[in-house]
Amino acid sequence: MTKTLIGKRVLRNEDPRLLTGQAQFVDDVEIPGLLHAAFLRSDHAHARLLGMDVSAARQRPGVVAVFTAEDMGDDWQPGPPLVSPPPTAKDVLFYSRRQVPLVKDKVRHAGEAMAVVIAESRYIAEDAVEDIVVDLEPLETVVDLEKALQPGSPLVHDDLESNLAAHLSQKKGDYETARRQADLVLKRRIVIDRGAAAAMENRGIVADWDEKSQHLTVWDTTQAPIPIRNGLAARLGLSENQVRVIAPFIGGGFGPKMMMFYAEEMVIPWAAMKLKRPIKWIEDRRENFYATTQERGQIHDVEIALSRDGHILGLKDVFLHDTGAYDPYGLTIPLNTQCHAMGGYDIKNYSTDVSVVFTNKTLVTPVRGAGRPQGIYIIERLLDIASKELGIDAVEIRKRNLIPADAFPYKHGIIDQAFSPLILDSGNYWPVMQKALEMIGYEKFVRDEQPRLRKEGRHVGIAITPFIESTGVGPYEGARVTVEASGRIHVATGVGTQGQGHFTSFAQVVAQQLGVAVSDVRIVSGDTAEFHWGTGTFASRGAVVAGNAIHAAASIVRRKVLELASKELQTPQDELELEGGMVRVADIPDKSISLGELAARANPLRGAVEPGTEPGLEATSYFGPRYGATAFGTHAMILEIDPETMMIEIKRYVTVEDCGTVLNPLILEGQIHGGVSLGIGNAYYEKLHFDENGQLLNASFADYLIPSATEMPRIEVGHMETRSPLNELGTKGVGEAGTIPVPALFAQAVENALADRELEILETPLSPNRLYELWSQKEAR
Amino acid sequence: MRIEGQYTFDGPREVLWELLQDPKVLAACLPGTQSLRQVGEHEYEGEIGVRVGPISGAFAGQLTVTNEVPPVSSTLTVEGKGKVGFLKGVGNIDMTEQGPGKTLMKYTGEVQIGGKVASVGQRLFDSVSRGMIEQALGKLNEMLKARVASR
Amino acid sequence: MKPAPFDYYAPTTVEQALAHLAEHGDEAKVLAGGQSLVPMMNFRLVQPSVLVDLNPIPDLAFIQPDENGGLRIGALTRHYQVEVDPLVAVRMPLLHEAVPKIGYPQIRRRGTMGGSLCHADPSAELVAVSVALNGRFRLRSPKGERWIPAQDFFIGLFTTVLQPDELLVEVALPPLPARTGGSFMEVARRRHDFALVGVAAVVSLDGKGVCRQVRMVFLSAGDRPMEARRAADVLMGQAPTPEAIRAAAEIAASDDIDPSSDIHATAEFRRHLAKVLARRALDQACRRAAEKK
Amino acid sequence: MRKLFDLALTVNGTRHEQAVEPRTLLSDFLRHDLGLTGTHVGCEHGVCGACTVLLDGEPVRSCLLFAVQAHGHSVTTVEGLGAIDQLHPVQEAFRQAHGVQCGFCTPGILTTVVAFLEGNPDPSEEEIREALSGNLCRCTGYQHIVDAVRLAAQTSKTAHEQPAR
Repeated sequence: MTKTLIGKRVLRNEDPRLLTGQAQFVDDVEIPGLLHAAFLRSDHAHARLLGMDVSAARQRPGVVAVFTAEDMGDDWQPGPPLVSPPPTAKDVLFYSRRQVPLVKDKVRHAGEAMAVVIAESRYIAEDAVEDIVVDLEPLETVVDLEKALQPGSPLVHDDLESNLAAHLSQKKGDYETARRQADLVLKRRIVIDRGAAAAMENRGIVADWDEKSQHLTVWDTTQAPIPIRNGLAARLGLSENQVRVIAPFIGGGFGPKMMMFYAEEMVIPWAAMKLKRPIKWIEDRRENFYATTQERGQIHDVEIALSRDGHILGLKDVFLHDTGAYDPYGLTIPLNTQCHAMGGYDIKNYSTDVSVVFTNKTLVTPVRGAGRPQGIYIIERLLDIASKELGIDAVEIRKRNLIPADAFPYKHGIIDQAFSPLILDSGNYWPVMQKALEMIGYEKFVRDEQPRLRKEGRHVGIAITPFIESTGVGPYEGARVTVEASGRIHVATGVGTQGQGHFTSFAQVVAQQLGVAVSDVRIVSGDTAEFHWGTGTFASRGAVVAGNAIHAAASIVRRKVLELASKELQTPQDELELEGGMVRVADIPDKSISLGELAARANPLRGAVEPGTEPGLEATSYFGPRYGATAFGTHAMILEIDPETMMIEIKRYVTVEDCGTVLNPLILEGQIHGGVSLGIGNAYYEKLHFDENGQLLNASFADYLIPSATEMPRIEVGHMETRSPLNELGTKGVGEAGTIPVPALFAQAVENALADRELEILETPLSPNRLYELWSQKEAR
Repeated sequence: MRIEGQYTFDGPREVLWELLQDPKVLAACLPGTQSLRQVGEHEYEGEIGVRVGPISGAFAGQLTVTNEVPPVSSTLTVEGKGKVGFLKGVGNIDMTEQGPGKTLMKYTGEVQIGGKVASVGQRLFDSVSRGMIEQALGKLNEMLKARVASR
Repeated sequence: MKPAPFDYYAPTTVEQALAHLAEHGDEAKVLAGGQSLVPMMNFRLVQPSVLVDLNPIPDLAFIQPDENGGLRIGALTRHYQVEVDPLVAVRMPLLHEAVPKIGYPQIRRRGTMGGSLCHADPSAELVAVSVALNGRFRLRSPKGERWIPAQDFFIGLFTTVLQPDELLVEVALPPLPARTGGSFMEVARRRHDFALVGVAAVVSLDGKGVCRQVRMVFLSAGDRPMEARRAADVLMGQAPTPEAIRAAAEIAASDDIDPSSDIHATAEFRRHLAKVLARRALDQACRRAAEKK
Repeated sequence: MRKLFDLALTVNGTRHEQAVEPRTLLSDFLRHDLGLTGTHVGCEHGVCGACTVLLDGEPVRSCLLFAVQAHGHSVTTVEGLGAIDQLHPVQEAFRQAHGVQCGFCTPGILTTVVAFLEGNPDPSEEEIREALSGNLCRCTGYQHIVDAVRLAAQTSKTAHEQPAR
């Protein structure tokens, strides 16, 4: 094998285009005769649609068409169920109600699309939207999760008996017995609120129907071009081969761009075929706050049973999960929460029960973290309270409960988001936590610095939070690797890319096998014309699932290269090496042949290719993991609070990740930094404020607070490597790892900093105002 | 959003009550309202023009007066919708005499704002609604004083 | 998010600008830096049918020393120019301290002093600072011109005494007495967000270290810049002892402001912050004043 | 439709003359009329900074400017900084330090940084973060961007580079 490229800080292939404004994003697509769309969206969160007068809009100069639900006729169909309920789980209740292209009977969340205007320009389209007169009869709204389930609550879906969207219980061991044996039982209510993914690029879609070739091309800001292609073909009565979906450069995904089908994804291609004109719709930032999915809202009533020495005997969690107005994404998020509420701890008795609730709010689907931060938040909060109650150091109580290295693979006996048994494939947890402790100087800080600073009247706090991340779930991804006559390598895969550097990390995997320069490997992802099969980029699975498919395909191509080269060079394969784009005989430098030459010979114009062999140096391969690979990590933080203003400054931030084999540490660090920044947003800055009428009160970047460069601390990243036995490369996902533990970590640090006030924080996100309230309430008591 | 407050008028309660029965008076008090058409016994319609500095929205408005207990209390419901969104306000007013020629009005209510203004203008609601109420009651007091003077 | 249609005028003299305003009256909006107006137009919360763009007028952007030691600043002077101007740093340290807290760097490159003042956002740094520094505004209209003291200029939320046919052309900041110190402080969620509460304090001491002039103005604490007169009275004629300052801060927070609640802070929290900031700002202003010989 | 305005301006050194509707935002004019799609639009209310361009060398939000306001002025977009085969030193630094992930916010950050380093060739980390505070990035947590700006400052110092304009 040639010198290893895996694990090198290779610069990214995609950067020159991105840095010079030459990379194509969806809004960059220009087509002659392109029309522009704007949607009329509901001001009300819950209202009956009595009528709409679009005549004035239709008459406005420059307007080509205005469509309502009625105009779609039989083509009006709700979106497909994205993820069906788990077949393997017992007595699971699930009521599937999917989002609609345009409101027909009633509006179920503010900002739901009611009509679309197609015009010569976006400006004119927006003028025309203001011309439309809508007759809405406002209805009582469903916003609060608990009220939503009370009898007599207004219904989001009139045909259901209640707002219960799903119910699922899972059990491991016997919690009740464990509880009876416990020395300490803690019961708390923990409330987690909603945030937005807020990718810098809003969603967008361009649809171009070519009447002559009967072919539809769609550029879409999606994380899943292939399922979109398949779904569009089915919806529009076309063959999958008549539809090409391209997910070009995407300005950040973070989950919501995995959601299928958004109303606009259903309407725009349909309208393009109807009008036989290309149409572009680009979501604006305000729309993004209503029309793009969100996540995190849950209320947990959770109970933990411990022994005097701090061992967790059992955990019981009963929680509500807000799915918004529809539930196309099934139980993915609550399942993740259930699987992560045990953290990386050896918990023998566990009972978890979720009720998923419909509300008059924007749809909920995974946002970077996807239910995991909630799970980690509750277990870590409980352990912090327990450590105080039992007088056991916060680190020590965690150490005592971590799953020991010899216990892997560790079977939890409940099912995960992919409906396969939750098995933690591999890990070595304590050393990871230890490294984080060393990096942040935990002992010294607690022993010397903190007491000294507290004497000075300063409020500094430290926190440390271990966590797991289930990653790299199935079903599968595939890839095709081709050696071209130029000697360059072409790789096609189905997953889209949203900034993860796939064009580089995947290229490294291929270059490693074929002994070429990373820059000579061209990755094409997210174009259904290049690769037919696949699902998408989600659940931190790109590097794991697609990465290993590419690795497998590249290995086959390597074998083909060696077979052919050994013939051409009349040398046994084991004497050949692949280096610098050449196949060489180990110790005879001039006895060599280039990959390009071999590729040409493998695809002759004359002569015969031996029966049973394939032309070219190409292979297609697929990879589907038996179950997800579980990564582990630990974050640590030191922060200071101004106890008068409740303003917070993060002084130190440390992460140690064990995500198996590291393909490219540069890219890995970038993923972690970004994850942490979203996590810090979730912990302290980012909250979607819905009022009691389902009105979103902060649908702008002026009021929805994303951390900026002045809020973010420097992040020190450490690595450990425990290869996953589940795949050749030994990789585990890391895309969401940075986000998952942060709210828990932050709450722990705040409590520690305000130790003198003995706050107990049972919610996230926090804010200066909220901390002041919590403190005032405590004072009042 | 909850609103609560009180205002002392310079006039007797009966006269104040009398004024509140007059759509012209109500129109004059509602900021930016030119006129109100009476559409039912206690129902009025008109254009309410809310203006906050550069931000101005025309709302097709409706005013309903219910559970009247002359000359003590009643419930005013204002509803309006326009391009920038919608607003709905329900307010209970309760008037007690405060010695000769003084009337104390206590008001409590809910203001609901929706649509564009709600989604990007939230930081202004509180002061805007308080400002508008102050403005309306101030105007009403002016007219009350005028009416008293004209007697 | 695209603005509604409007007619655009780009006058190159104040006279032309005034003529356009006279012609279109209420229908017209003046476009200066546009950093507050254009977002509202993009949201279509504001839909003027006419925009009169002042940017092509050359002689509205200037920072000039005033023979008596004050400053004259043209309405179209960009925040960034004020931020980096050495004269401002020397003569109006409070202004120098406040300006970097306005918006983001790119906003300060474009936003103007006159625009910010006329927008009259009670959360705006310059609005509070102009009152704290006893600024006077020169307004021009076809009828002529008038000078208005800053504290009389702001009459409500986004509302000033400016008439539809009037333009703010210049701000005059009078010289500060000897032994005067200032302090500008604010608390914001992210460094450049609207302040939850902010305060601009100016204190002048006499030879004995007694407060002879105290001006403290809050931002985000009411529907306009809130001048803490009662608090000032507490300190006037007093030596600024910690107790006196604490007492003044208490009064300011309880009696001098009228904050409202929003999703970022309740009125109660704003009062609390106002008390904290008032104490800190007065303390710093007094120390700075005392340092001046 | 309102009266069109005869706009004449220079973009990346090239003069353009075109009649535009007064309400056309500069960001839309650059992207859709001139096809310079490197300038990205992330919020259209002046917060995210993705649309930052240089107007006569000053970093400004192109979503808060009407194209007509650039009349007689000169605009520099990301396309005017460097080319794929000849990156501007700041662009090169961003590549070296992995200051870009999805790349959507990047053009606005590059234009901001180019202007910033001209005024402050040797900034501290605090100054760099302050200078970046008007540009939101959701991918990087800013750390590699800050490192990239540092690196750019160093390389410019050593190579006595003047950032292009």
